[in-house]
Amino acid sequence: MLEVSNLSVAYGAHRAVDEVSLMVGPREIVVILGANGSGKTSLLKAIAGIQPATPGAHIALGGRELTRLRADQIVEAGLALVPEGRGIFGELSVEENLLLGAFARRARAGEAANRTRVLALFPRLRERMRQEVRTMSGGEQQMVAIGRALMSAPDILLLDEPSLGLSPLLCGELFTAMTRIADAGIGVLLVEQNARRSLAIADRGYVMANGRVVGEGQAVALRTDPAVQRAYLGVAGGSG
Amino acid sequence: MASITRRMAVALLGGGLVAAGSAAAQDMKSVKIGYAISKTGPNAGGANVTQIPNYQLWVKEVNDKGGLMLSSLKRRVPIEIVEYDDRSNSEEAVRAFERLVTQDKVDLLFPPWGTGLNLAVGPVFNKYGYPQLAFTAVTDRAPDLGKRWPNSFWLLGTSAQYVDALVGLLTKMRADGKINDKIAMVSIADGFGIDLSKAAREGFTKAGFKLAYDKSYPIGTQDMSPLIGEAARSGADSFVAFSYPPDTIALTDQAKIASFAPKVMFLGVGVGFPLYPGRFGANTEGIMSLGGWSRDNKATAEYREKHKAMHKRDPDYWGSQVGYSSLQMLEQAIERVGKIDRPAIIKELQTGTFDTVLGKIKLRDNMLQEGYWLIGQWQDGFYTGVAPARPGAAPVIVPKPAWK
Amino acid sequence: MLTDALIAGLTLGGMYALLAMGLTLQYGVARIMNLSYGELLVSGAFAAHWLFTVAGIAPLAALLLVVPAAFALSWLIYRVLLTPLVRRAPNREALEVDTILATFGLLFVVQGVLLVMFGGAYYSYSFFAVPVHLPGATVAANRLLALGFAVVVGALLYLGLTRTRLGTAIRAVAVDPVAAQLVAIDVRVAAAFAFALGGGLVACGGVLVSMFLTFNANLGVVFTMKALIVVIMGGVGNLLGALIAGLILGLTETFVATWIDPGLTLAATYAIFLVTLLVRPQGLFGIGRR
Amino acid sequence: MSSALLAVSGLSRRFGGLLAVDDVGLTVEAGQIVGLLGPNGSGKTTVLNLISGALAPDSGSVMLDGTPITGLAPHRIARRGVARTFQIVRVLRSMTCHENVLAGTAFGALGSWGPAARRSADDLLARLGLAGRAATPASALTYIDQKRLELARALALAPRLLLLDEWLAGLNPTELTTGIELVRSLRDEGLSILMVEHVMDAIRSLCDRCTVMNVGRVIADGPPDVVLADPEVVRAYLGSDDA
Amino acid sequence: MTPRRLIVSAAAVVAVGLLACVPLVFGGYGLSLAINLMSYTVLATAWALFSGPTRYVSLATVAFFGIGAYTVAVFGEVFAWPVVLVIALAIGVVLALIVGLSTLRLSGVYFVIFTFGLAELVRQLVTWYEVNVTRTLGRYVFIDVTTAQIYWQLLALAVLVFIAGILIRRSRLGLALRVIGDDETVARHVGIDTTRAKVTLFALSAAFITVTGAVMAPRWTYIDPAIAFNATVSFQVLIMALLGGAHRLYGPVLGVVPLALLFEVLTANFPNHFSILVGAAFMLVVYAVPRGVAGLIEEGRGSLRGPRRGLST
Repeated sequence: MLEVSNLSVAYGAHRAVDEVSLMVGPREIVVILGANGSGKTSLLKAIAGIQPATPGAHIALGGRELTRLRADQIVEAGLALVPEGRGIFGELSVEENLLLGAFARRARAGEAANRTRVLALFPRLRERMRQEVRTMSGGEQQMVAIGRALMSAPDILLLDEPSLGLSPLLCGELFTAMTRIADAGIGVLLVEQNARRSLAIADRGYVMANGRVVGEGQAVALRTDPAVQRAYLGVAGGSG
Repeated sequence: MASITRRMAVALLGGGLVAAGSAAAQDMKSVKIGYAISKTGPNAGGANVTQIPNYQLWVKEVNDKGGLMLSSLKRRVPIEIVEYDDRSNSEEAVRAFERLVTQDKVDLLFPPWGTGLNLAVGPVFNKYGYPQLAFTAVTDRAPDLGKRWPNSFWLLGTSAQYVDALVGLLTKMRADGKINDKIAMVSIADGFGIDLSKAAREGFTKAGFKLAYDKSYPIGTQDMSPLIGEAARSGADSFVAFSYPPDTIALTDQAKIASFAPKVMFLGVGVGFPLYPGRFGANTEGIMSLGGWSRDNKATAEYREKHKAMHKRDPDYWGSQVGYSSLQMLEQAIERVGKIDRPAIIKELQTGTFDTVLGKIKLRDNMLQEGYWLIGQWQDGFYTGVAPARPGAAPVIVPKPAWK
Repeated sequence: MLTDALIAGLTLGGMYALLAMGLTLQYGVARIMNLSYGELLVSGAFAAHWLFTVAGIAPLAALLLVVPAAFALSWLIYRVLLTPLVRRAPNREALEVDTILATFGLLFVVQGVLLVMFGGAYYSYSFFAVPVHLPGATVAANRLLALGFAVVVGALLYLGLTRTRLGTAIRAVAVDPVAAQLVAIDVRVAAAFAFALGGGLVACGGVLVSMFLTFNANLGVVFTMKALIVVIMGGVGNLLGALIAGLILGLTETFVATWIDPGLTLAATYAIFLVTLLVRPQGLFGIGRR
Repeated sequence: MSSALLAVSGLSRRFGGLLAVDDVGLTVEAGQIVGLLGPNGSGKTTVLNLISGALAPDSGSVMLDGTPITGLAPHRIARRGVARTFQIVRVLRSMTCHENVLAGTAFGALGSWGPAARRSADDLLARLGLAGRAATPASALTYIDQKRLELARALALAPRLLLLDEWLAGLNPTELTTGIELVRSLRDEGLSILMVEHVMDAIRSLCDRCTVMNVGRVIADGPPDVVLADPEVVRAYLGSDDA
Repeated sequence: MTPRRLIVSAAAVVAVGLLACVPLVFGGYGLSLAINLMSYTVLATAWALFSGPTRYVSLATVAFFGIGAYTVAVFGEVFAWPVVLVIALAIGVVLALIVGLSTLRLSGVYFVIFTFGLAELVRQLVTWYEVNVTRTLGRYVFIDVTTAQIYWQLLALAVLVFIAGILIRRSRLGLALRVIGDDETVARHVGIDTTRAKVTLFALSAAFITVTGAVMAPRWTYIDPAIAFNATVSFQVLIMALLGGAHRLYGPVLGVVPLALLFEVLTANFPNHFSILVGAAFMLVVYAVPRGVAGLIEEGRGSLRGPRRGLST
């Protein structure tokens, strides 16, 4: 269970994230909706420790305080981030990326099992183990990124716009995979532009604007909320 | 009264200046001597062996006596030193010497290290009329320079002098049937190596030698094996290298490794450095180079002891004694003049005869013409002079003994 | 004559490779463009000289003292001097410029200390300078030893970096330091370790070359430049690349010296380097960045 | 189709062993919006790079209004009236918004300089909703504003053909609506547009025609509703449930 | 002309007038120091003319400087002085064009090392030519140019380099270079002929550097490749320009003056610890003045537009 309270991120005088509180339980998929520049990415980065939060924030994972920890210690504590742009090691092979995913000491014991699980989730990685990641397509890279994060045996997985730039086909596969990840007992915190699809798989959601949480609720409720519909689900509602 | 001649005016002015000068001289507390030298940069290696230790030794000795005896003051005046680092850079050197003259107002200057820098600062010495006793510069222009800048003295002479001596030695060995007429020559691609190899090329050819191998190599060459290999394959009995210290050592090393033992092995700067016998010990036997010492010269031996006592290492066998002698000449010239009168000191240096560790010295055309060794050879742990032929010259050992 | 040149070229190239491996770690992994690199090499050479002439410790035994000391010193340099720069740099280019400037300052400091301690004079001693007769050529044992070290150290490091998790982690830091944190790698420690390892390697090179090269306190820059050329030719961060680039340079130098003109050896080195850069700007085995 | 503004035929480009673009042909008629679709890695961005001159083709030809521009340097192609945006937004970060747009005005087809150029740069900023940001450094803009600025810079070249590489990606539905309107208005002014896009809503509502690529080859070409119903396109790209 | 611009122009004219009087007031060492400051001002400003906006860090400074000096060594006693300068200029520009056309597609550290290699290559080739063809290494330059004349020539060069800088900054070329500095790909796609822009600037910058080398040469009497192609010149220019701030035309001067004076004070007072002190001072500068002196001034004025050291993106 991830609990965040009173989290702010400031760039100079500008507050990108303003006293945000949220929580993610095990097996839960939580989506954060919001316009570009509303602070979603900064929020994830701050939780993962690669962006300093202003003093006063509280981030706890399963009761353990993460606030003062370095990014690598946070991974060790059980929280993994798949950052915007994937953050994979393009010049290393798939195999090496997955190997590094299990660099955390917590991940060593269950490494083999995790690996089996990741390859079951993304079977097409199996045939690409020796390939350099940067030569792979965007969708495959996203699989490597998520797979690598899962190798650290996280309790909570943070995903920043995983569907960005993916074709509709791959996008579908990706959202299916997220459901299966949550089913395996991992809490998923997701930032997505594709509100329709993400609300379809999510349990709960938060809505952010100008760095603040301006709304939250069950995914079902958000889907039918007129304000959310207008802002995030679009009026040109047709689908393929 | 309108007819004061120009000469009179000059005389009056001059008198005034002299009067002002001597008033200052009366309360002269020290003789200020300045120099800028390469403490850092590529020249530092040479400057640190041949030049700086001599400056320090001489200044200490003079000051231990109470200073320079200035008869005009009827007392000894101690020497005060101002030193800078020219960082092996011509522009730095020029500015440092300008600073010494116009800011520090030094009474005398010591020269910097090397041919290039001595030439670079030549105009400054000349403009302000300071004697320049260059003893680490070898240039074919030395005779012209002495005329152009009469205040400058070029004590190591010209490359032709060294080459003539070497050719003389080799010609005699060939006549005695000790070596064949092939020579393998390598030279460093720098002023020193090129000047000498150019002169040598002419000299050898004129004397009927064949240059079986003749190449130059750049400064910073770290591997001498191709050079030594080619020289060995050339079939020459004589190997001549106009090299700098690191290459001299590398060449020796490589020759030893490759078991290349030419009958005559002549190498460049560094053979006379104290680290050379330290490194090669008995293997130095028979190796020839520039410079040289007299085994039976007491003054030299004494100088050597003093140098060793002060610096914990030997002086080098080429420039060091010339350098120390030049300082002795300067000392004697000043004391004969009796005051810091630079034109008079220059005049005395040009014409006087001086008693130095090299023996009695008299300069001709601002150059040291005789009285020092051009070619030396390691013989029994001592780097002894073998040419020119003058009293004390040891017979040359040919062939060079095999490597041990 | 061919084998002669070949073997001479290989030993020279081995020395170049040995000199460059530390830098490829420091620049490729720790992202520090270390201009004071050559000074550390010369310090290693002085240390070996001092230990040999004063304390009578043979250079190979000296390695056991000098390399750990250099490792520790480099670690300290990284943590004290370079970490602030790493921390404040907004991107790789800015860090490159800052570290070039800072290590340029460090270069002068180290050189100055060496000058105060040893003066500007040349130093040289003889150790293991015995001829080894190989078929077709004779080489100095100490040079052969340097080649051997280059090959062994290069191979060990290569295996370590590619076959172990720790090594892969170090390479990951080189590829993307931010992402490396996200897989629980303590980037500060990993970078410091790579930098220090580079320092240890260069000191090892210094000890080995001191057996056959004449050196003084001012010689560092020469080695830095040679190492840089090898590193860039081989591809930044690529150990095997450094080994091969070193050997290519060594062979070029001896071949040019033997068959063309010794006066053109350095020109040939630079020409090959420049041509490599023009044809493959990322180096022989580098991966294009940006 | 000699009347086409852009006519690409037989275009191929190889990277090492990989044939990234394989005998691709497509056309953009004057005043049309053409969508270039396909799975990731199918070679769409490479096609844009080959048209804009960022890469030179191994074979094939690119004709702009009847004149070959194949393999010309990018700046020459830009001056002939082809402007582009980038998949990952690229603004000139250390320069102001005004200077960003001025860079387009100064070196584009018109190549104007001086007060007139400065005025037209300001006009373009205003048009894209960045009126008050002229003196703001581009790096201080939000993502969406950077996308706007990038488009303003491209328009400053006074192009005849505009290449948009996922310009609408990453926008939320509201922003998307605005974006679609903007692109439509550009077409209505006579600009021809070739756009690489994954946002199906945009494709349906904007495109006059679509070209779909897979593994470097064109697999379908025609009006959007026809192409998007093509079984091969559905199999390779859309997937069966685009819920 | 706005009043402010008028005042600045008038101040510039007065400053140049005062600087022109330096040789009349100071002799010997003072003039030497002024020459040092002035030559590095021209070199660093010319360096930043190209490297500032494009962010290509060049270490080829001494290649051009040395060529200038060597041209004087070869032709100094053959032709009249202005002719010699023109020859030097021509050689410098031709080399810059060749180098520029072949190398400007390299980026980052690769360009840095390439340019360093270039300087060494030129030096090695000149050496080899002299050794094997002319068979003399080291040439004597006895030209009747007084120190004051050298100073005035440098001052004229400094004025020219500043005028060139101002004109470029206001021109389309100036904008092109800044675009290139930010993002070269974008530059190409907005219609900038990046190669031409870079090569033009590189050649212009090289022209100033070459002529500076030629003007300085008569000060040394004797020139050999080691003297003419002394790599420390390249480093010193780089450091001075970066310390001052290469993103501003006036930036490099702000680095030249304090650093040259610092070197002078240290070398005069601590000849045996010069290296240590210079190195320490240097590192202090890196840590304490991260955006160059020009950056400090901008901070003082409250504007933060310049990038760090004018080189980072």
